[in-house]
Amino acid sequence: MARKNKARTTLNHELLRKMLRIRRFEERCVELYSAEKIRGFMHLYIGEEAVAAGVCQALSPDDTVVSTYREHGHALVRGVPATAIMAEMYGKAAGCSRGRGGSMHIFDVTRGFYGGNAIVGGGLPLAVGLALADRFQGRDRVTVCFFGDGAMAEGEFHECANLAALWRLPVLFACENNQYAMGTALAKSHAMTDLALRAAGYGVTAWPVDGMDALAVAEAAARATESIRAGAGPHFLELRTYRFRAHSMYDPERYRSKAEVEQWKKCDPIDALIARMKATGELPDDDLALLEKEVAAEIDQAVAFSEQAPLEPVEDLATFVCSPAPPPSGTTPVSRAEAAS
Amino acid sequence: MTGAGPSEFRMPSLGADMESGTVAEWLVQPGDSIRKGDIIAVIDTDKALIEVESFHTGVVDSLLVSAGERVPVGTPLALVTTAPAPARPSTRERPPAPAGKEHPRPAPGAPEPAPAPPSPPVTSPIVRHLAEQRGLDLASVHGTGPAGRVIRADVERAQARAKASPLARKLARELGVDLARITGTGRTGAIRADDVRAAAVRQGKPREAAVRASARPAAPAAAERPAQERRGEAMRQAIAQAMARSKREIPHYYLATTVDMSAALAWLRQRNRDLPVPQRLLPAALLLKATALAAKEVPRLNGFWIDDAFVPGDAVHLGVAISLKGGGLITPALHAAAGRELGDLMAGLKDLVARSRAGRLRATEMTEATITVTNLGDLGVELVHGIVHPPQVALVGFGKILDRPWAVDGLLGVRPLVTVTLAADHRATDGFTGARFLAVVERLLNHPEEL
Amino acid sequence: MTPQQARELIEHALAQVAPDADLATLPPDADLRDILELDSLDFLSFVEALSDASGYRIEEDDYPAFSTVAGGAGFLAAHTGTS
Amino acid sequence: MTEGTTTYREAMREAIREAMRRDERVFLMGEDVGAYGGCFAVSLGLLEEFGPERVRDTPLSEAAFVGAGIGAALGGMRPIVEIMTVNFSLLALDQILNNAATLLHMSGGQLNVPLVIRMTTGAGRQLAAQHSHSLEGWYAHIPGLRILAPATVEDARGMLWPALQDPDPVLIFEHGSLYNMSGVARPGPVDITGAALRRSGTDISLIGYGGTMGKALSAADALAGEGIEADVIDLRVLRPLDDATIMESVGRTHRVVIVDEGWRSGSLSAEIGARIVEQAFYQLDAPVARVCTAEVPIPYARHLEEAAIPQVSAIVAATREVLAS
Repeated sequence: MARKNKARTTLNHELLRKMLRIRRFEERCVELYSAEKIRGFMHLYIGEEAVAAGVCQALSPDDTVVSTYREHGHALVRGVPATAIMAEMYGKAAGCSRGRGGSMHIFDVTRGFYGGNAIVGGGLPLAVGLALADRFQGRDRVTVCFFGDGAMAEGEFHECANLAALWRLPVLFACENNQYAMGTALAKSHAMTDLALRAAGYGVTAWPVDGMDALAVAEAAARATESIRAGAGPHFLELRTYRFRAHSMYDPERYRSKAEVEQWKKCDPIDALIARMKATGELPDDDLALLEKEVAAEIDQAVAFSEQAPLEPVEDLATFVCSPAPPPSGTTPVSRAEAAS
Repeated sequence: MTGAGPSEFRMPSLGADMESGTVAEWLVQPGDSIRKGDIIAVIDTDKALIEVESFHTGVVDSLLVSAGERVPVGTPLALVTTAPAPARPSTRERPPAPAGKEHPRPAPGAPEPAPAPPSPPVTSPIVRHLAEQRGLDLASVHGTGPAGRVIRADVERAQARAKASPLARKLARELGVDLARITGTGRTGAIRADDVRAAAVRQGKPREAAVRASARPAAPAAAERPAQERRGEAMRQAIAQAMARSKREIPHYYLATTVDMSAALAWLRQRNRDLPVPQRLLPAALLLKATALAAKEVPRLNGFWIDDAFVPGDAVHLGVAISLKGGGLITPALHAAAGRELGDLMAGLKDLVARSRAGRLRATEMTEATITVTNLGDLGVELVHGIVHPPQVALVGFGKILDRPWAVDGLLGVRPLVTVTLAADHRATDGFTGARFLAVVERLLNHPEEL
Repeated sequence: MTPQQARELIEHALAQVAPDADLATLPPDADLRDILELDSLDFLSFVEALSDASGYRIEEDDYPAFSTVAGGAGFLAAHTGTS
Repeated sequence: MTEGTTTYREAMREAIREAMRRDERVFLMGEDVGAYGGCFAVSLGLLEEFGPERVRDTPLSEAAFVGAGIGAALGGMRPIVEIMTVNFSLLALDQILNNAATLLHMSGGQLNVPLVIRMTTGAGRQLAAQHSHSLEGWYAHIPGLRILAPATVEDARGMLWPALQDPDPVLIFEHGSLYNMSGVARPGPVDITGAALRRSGTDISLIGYGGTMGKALSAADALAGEGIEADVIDLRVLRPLDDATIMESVGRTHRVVIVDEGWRSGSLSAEIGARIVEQAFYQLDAPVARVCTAEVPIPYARHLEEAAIPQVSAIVAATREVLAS
């Protein structure tokens, strides 16, 4: 009977599975961080899962993603194996970045996942450049760049919005407006808090979306990517969302009240979707249990894998600083320098 | 007190081929006052037991290498405090005495809070005393002890270090030159590489000495063989190296002249008759003196060929080839031979030979010859074709003094004759210079009263 | 002195200049300079030691007599009073 | 200009032209590289030949277009990004340091950034404090980058192609005083891994690069008149430094003067001096000397500017000082 249920997959099912994987994965991350298995900065996405799930629902496997330091969710839904992400956070050689990146620098070039950028706004120019390369090479591809509301204050956003619009590049600016740039509320750092409107000022098609509603996000992203593929240039989605947990593991959350968090938790995207699916009969209890079981198994396996995975040998410390292949050498000039004239 | 700092007494290089040596015997103990020139240790090189002298006046502070230990050239063997030697017992007690007890020496009138000033830098009384003794401001000394404490070694290091370039230091180590004995020509008195090379030249050490020595393959394991045998082999190696280099690098020319020794021998016989037996002169003394004076008169043959240039010797130090009873040959120097009385020279020769054979030569004698004399006459040899000892440029050979038919004023007579030969480096001089030299030797031997 | 006393003096002096030599087996008529490899300095030392020990000043002109042990012993015995 | 010779500017232009002809993936991007012909006229005429897609004018947004260059390199292109002058590169420092130099390592070897960034550097043209920096030494501090400083027409002509073949980011620093210099530039790549000995001597090693090379050689000429023969090393590659060539020279001369248009404190010359001490301490017969730019923002007035930056006379004086010390 379970088999039969599993086969009945709808868009809602896919979104739910994506969000649950992120949620359960990160919950395990908290546990592992507390057990000192994971170190460094770790930023959790819990509460914002609808954004990653919805936006990526609109992408084809060829499309590329540039992300931020809060990127576990993006990586998971773009197909980066949970084992590779977890092992990376364990600092193991089997991690997707061979233990050199950690939580903030998840990369998987085979899945078009270009990281994991821990400089606020730093990934935006890369997305523009990737889109430029697609233009040059005639590839029908969309590059999604995730960034937060904080990045909207950086110069790089404004330079990149202008450049992408100027060159009509196939970029989707996915602004995850979770209301806080670390601990600074949006209104405290932006004079004009309507982010979509500001993006529109650069000639970028832009609109706000309820980022706690996975289906709404998916629909908006589908519309935007379709338009981008049609040659309309860059699009901007302001995805209004909220992170339920602290900014990072070191954050005492002095900047917001518990009441505010509780208020937002009432809009939990996963709960909301489950409630809707149950209401429509789309999600029998058995299906949800099965889904949870599958997700737990995937995470258990990732943890087990990471636990036993070997460390990168210290002798290999300096690999991947420069490419192993020496640059092709030409003749060595020995001639006397010409006198400056 | 404004005395100079402590000096390291180092394993000297007693010849170009020496890489290491063994301290055979210490002739001083810590606390002994010594003067510059005092023999303070006996070093066993591969060639001989050599007495080495101190280059400093002061007090032996500590012996760093014990007798029987073999160490590389340049290794500090002892520390000598070169402050004016204070009157004190020759054996210094050195217990970890409580502050102020052992050395009750506050500066006169200085309101120094006794016994231990609490102000930094923190250090022990012994170290404070040492610093005072050497006129060092402790505050200027970098401490390497726990919590930055200034320890004894810091004080010693603070002044033991000459101002020298790294290259100069390396060269000095390789050439066995003591930096403390060199005056630097750098603008602020720094010792530079050329200063070390020049000093090495003064000591008769070729520039490439260290390079050659280190390039030489290691001798076979020698531990179980008698020291005498090892020394003999090592000496053979050293002679082989030096002579092969000479033949390889030095374009020799050879000159010979036969000298009538009748006047010299008659003069000698007369003189010896009037002298006590112990002061009796041998003909060799005359030959050496004549050689020394000739070298002084023709200075182009007295010195060294270094880096494609002739460097004159600062005086005539005659290297005297002395065969050792057990085989082998060394050529220690008779210092400043040109200026010495015949009797003094004779005594010097006897002393040198005796000490050579007893293995008790001094470092400077092993290294400072400016021209070499070899006299094989005792063995009946008539003519010596020598090989110049690099970096010297001339070697004078004497054969046996033999009665031979000799034409004098058109008449044949029997005269005692000696054949004097000169082997010389054609890079430094030409035959003309060599001929002048031999002519001077002949003239002097014909007028022994001038000797 | 007797030739025997002179001989002992000579052997004693030789022992100083050639400490390694086995003087007991030395033939009395062997050339000392050859067999003991004495050079002129050694010989001078030998003469010095002998002059000192015997109280007789050996002149250079006397040296030929001292080329052998026997010759030297005879010379000294002849030139010193027999007591 | 005589027959067969060309200028540094033309050599650089020819190198870009050749690269764009040989490889479709190569494009030039920067402020006013197109219609204007480049701030220093390096790209003059290239727009006409290759069109606005491949000779791409950008808005004044260094972070965006340098970062876009990095992204395009990730996307399979071989971009040449021109930054007008080194001072403007600071606006893109985030992209150069945090992305170009780190992506390969941070991704565990997944992401190569085959990007070339060219920029003008140096003082000497009365451009005052904001257009006269020599910050190549800063960039040479960063692992993951290759830093080139062509000092000759030949290097201006030959370094670009091998730089584009390098799978990692390469920064080329062109000293502004060199563009009009003429010389012979044979076509074909040159080595971009090592230093070059521009003159051979026995008494002193003069080490310089880029804009100081001509001065070092002039100083060597002047010193030769005094009987002092200088080894003159053109570093060419500021990262990774060619230690071997430096140490070989120091091993022969035992004395060093480093000429660096950067400010003395924390400069490339300091790094070289430290390496000499680390690797050739016992070859030194005198302290390592440096001729650097005075620690002032570069002033406008000619006499002040001249006083601020390394000059031939200062190199000669420093050499004499080293030989005397």
